[in-house]
Amino acid sequence: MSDEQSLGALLREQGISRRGFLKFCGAMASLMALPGSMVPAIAAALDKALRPSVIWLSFQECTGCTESLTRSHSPTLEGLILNAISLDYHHTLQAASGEAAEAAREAAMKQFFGKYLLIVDGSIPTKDGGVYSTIAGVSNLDMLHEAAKGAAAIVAVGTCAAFGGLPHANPNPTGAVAVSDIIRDKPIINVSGCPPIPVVITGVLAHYLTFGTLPELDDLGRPKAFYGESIHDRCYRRPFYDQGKFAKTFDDEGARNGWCLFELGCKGPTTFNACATTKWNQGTSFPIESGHGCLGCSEPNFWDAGSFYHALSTPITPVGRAAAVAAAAGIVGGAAIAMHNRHVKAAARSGHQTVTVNDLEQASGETK
Amino acid sequence: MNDMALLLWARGPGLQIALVVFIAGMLLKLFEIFSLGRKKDLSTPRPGKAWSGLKTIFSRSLPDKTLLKRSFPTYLMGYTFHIGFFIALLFLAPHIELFRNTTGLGWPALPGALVDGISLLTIVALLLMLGYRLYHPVKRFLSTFDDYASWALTMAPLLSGYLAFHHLLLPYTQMLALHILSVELLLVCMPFTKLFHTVSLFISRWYNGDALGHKGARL
Amino acid sequence: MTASLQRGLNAFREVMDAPIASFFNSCVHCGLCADACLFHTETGDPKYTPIHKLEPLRKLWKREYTLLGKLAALVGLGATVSDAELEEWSPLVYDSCTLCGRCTLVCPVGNDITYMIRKMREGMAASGHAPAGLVEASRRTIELGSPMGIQTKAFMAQVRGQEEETGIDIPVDQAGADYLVIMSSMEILGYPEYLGSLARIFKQAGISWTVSSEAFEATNSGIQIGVSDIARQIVARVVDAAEKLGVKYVISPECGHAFTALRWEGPNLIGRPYKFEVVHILELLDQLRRDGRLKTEGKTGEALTLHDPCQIVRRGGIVAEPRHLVNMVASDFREMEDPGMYNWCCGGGGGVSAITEAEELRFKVFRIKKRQIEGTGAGTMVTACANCRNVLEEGLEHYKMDTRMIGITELVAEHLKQEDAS
Amino acid sequence: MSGNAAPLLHEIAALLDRLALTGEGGSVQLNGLPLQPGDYEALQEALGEGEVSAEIQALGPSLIRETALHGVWWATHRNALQEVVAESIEVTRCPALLQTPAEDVAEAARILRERLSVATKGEHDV
Repeated sequence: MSDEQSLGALLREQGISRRGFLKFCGAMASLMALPGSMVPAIAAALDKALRPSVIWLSFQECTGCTESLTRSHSPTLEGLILNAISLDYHHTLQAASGEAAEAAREAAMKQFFGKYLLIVDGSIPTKDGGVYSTIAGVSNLDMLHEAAKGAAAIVAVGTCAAFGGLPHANPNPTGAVAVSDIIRDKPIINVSGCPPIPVVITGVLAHYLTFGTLPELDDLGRPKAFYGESIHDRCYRRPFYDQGKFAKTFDDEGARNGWCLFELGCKGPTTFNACATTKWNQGTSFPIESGHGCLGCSEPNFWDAGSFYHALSTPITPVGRAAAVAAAAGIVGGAAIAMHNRHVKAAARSGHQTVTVNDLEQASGETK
Repeated sequence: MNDMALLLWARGPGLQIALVVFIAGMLLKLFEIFSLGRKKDLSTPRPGKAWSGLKTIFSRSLPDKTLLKRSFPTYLMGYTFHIGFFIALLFLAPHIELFRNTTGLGWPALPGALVDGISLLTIVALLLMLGYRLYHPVKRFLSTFDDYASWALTMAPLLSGYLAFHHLLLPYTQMLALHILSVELLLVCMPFTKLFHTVSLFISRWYNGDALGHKGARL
Repeated sequence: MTASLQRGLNAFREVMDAPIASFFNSCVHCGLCADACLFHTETGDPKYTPIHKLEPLRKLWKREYTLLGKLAALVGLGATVSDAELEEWSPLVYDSCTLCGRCTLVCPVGNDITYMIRKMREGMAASGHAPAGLVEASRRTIELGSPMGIQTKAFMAQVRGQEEETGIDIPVDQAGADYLVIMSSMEILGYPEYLGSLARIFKQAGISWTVSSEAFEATNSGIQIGVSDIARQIVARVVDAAEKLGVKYVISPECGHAFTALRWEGPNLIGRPYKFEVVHILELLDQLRRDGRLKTEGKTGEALTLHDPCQIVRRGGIVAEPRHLVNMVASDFREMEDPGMYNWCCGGGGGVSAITEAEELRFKVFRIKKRQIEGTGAGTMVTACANCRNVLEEGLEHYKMDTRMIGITELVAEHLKQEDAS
Repeated sequence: MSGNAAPLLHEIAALLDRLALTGEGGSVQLNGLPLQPGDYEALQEALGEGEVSAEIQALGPSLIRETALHGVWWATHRNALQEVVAESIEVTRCPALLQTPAEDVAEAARILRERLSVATKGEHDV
């Protein structure tokens, strides 16, 4: 339950020193690509910030996003800030609480109406009235509508919530859509990725806490600080791309030399995310560093973007059949026009009137 | 439609449509030409004509030595554009990957920076070609809508490709989608504009060389 | 639509073939053909751009033989070809094109523009848009036997004159001879010494030859005006006479388009190969030289240059032969700029010399020849085409130049070894 | 090696100039840059080992070392699991994190007084 205690006081209650807090703010600033000179201002603002109420709804999802966020506990900054803020309801984490949890959600929604942050992971099935995913007998669709009403802002965590993700992939049997397809009248921040980078979620929350506003967003509703540059732009293998050095298979000389994975289907050039700089597993590495191309998981429709292992410049659907159909059409159409042309020419030939010298003069006389 | 959806359309249905129009159109044009036939030449050929048509296909790629000086700008821009265009088309890694994916044939790429420089040169050459077309009395006199449309259709992929490569003007995903779409437009229009010369010039050179070779004329 | 226009458009449809369709498809409007055409380089007028001269033919092709053109025509787009347009184009297709083939040689996409002009003239003539000069020449050829109105009697007079001049008998209508000599009207009228020179050379070489009292005229106005029906009639005279006499060879004279007409177009006009072979006099003379049957003595020290006739060199493949012959008898042979296959036309080929209205333009474009000649510093110019020679002489006179003209056969005959020739 | 070490060193040189002239330095966040192991080594080699090295225990250890170039500090922040959470090069006369926050000074005085009063009370009690 939230109260009017400031964030700084809360943290100190938990034994976090001011230096520790400053260190945390420095890390946050670096994460949000803010200049180091802003750290004292961030610290001052966060120190005084009031604990907000946060409600987390999980819809049609795989729990990967929650796993990403909670796979380690209090010692991490992400864990810290989540603990510091008021997570009043998290469906997955509180599953065992049953009716009590639902009651907590409703209480928080009532108490902090207009002020709470709504975090959503998972897509929302809309087909057949939304029957394909329900919680406590309430469809995701209805629950989202209800919870969104009193939200100050919505954070769509993960590609499913942000863009529809895997459930949205062709043929999309449940009619799954993104949060932004349903809620139009609330600020929505898309934190895409499958899963999203945990510190990015924290960073967005930190920004909201620090400045009381939403961070600057790109045209897909993603915070620019994290999604402003493509994986390709920030990739340490980029020089090999520029030199034209490519791994052709996953175990060839080029792959061992760490050459560019473009030809193996890396979607880095069209994928905007912070993986290449923030990295995963506490800064250990990111997929490309592990030798696998980027799948483009933080972009819309990434499941329908053709093979993960075919280069970005290739067709996403086979062209052989289209080519064959076209060739057949060309031959049929060509034969038709050929017949026509031969007919016209044959008619001209049979219509030939022998030209005599008298014709030349007569003809000249006619027109002059 | 967001950028990614546009890109996926370009890489999927867009490409399919473009290829169908392109292949069907090209075949149709070939039928259109060859159906008019050509009478067998009954005059006795001079010896050694067998390869003259084929030879001309290659030899006509060289400039005429008496015109080289007189028409130097035309040759300079023409060669720069054509050579540059084909290097950019055939030796940029992503393009090769496209050919490998669709035809199974692949070859080594040139360094991106080199192709980049050549592309820029090609764009400059194409711009100068437009300027020269507007300035030169004969070219201006001959030019029709087709000439200017073909120029624009050729410039679009070059320019969008260059801008995409350098992440200029528009987000990369969007520019890449525009680049692919511009190529598709080029493919769709190729059979029905003067861009068809890319294919018919081989036929024309063959006929010309064959006729001249028949007479024993030098090619 | 008038009957003549209908006939003309029908001719356009008839001549259209795969090469022409391909050529029209290939043109990228680069304008290089203009730089290769003396009518453009000397006037600077873009309307003389070779490919532009074909515009009506292209229009008809597009409208009647292409899918797009047909679709456009269905919705009322794309103009038809009118009499007024053909009239406007007549000076472009006739007066300002000598069929020299330079444009064909330089076109980067390989368009044989010359071939297309030749074909286009079929429709132009059939629709009544051929120039009066060429119509008259054709009429004279058909009705009198020669474009200049020379009849058998006049020809025989020249034969007798040359017999007297050389003291050598010239065989007439001799069946079974190896070679049949025919001449262009220009030679019969203006340069009869060609025949005398041949008589001397053939005597030295011991060649069995004859002239025909029926077919002595090589000039084919039908080719120039672009009426295959007439051209066929004219070429058939030579073919009939040659096959009747049973000769092995017919010698095409020093005349460019006569060679084209007889050697390349003839079999296609009559629809079958000949029973004889056609050789150009230059080919025969060079053959005799190689075989040692042509013996000359002494070389002129005079500075000589050579004008290459387009149809013989660029569109006839005879480039080295005249040079061998000239070098045989001259010690100071100077090539012009752009020699051989790159030569510039005299300005009067392809029938242009017969078009009165084209005279002013012809003198204008002669300036390129003038520059070429002056560039060599030679006082004498050799050529192998009586029409070129006549046009060049007129040009030289117009520009008050004192360059002397001579035919190659004559030049060679002047240096024949004396003891054999006596 | 991506070749990003050299431009970084130029940036550090510019920050040093500014520090000398205005007293205000700056910092470069290393974990936001596409650096490879080779680049790190090149950087470390170019900067060298300095005289000062400090370790802070707050939310995990932080190691702050001055490099051989005075005024250039290398800071590595770790969490309790020893994982690197941030790494930066600070161009300053003394990194902010080493300085005691003003509030902590006031609080320290208060705590000390409290302890003193407890001790005094105890003495009286004894």
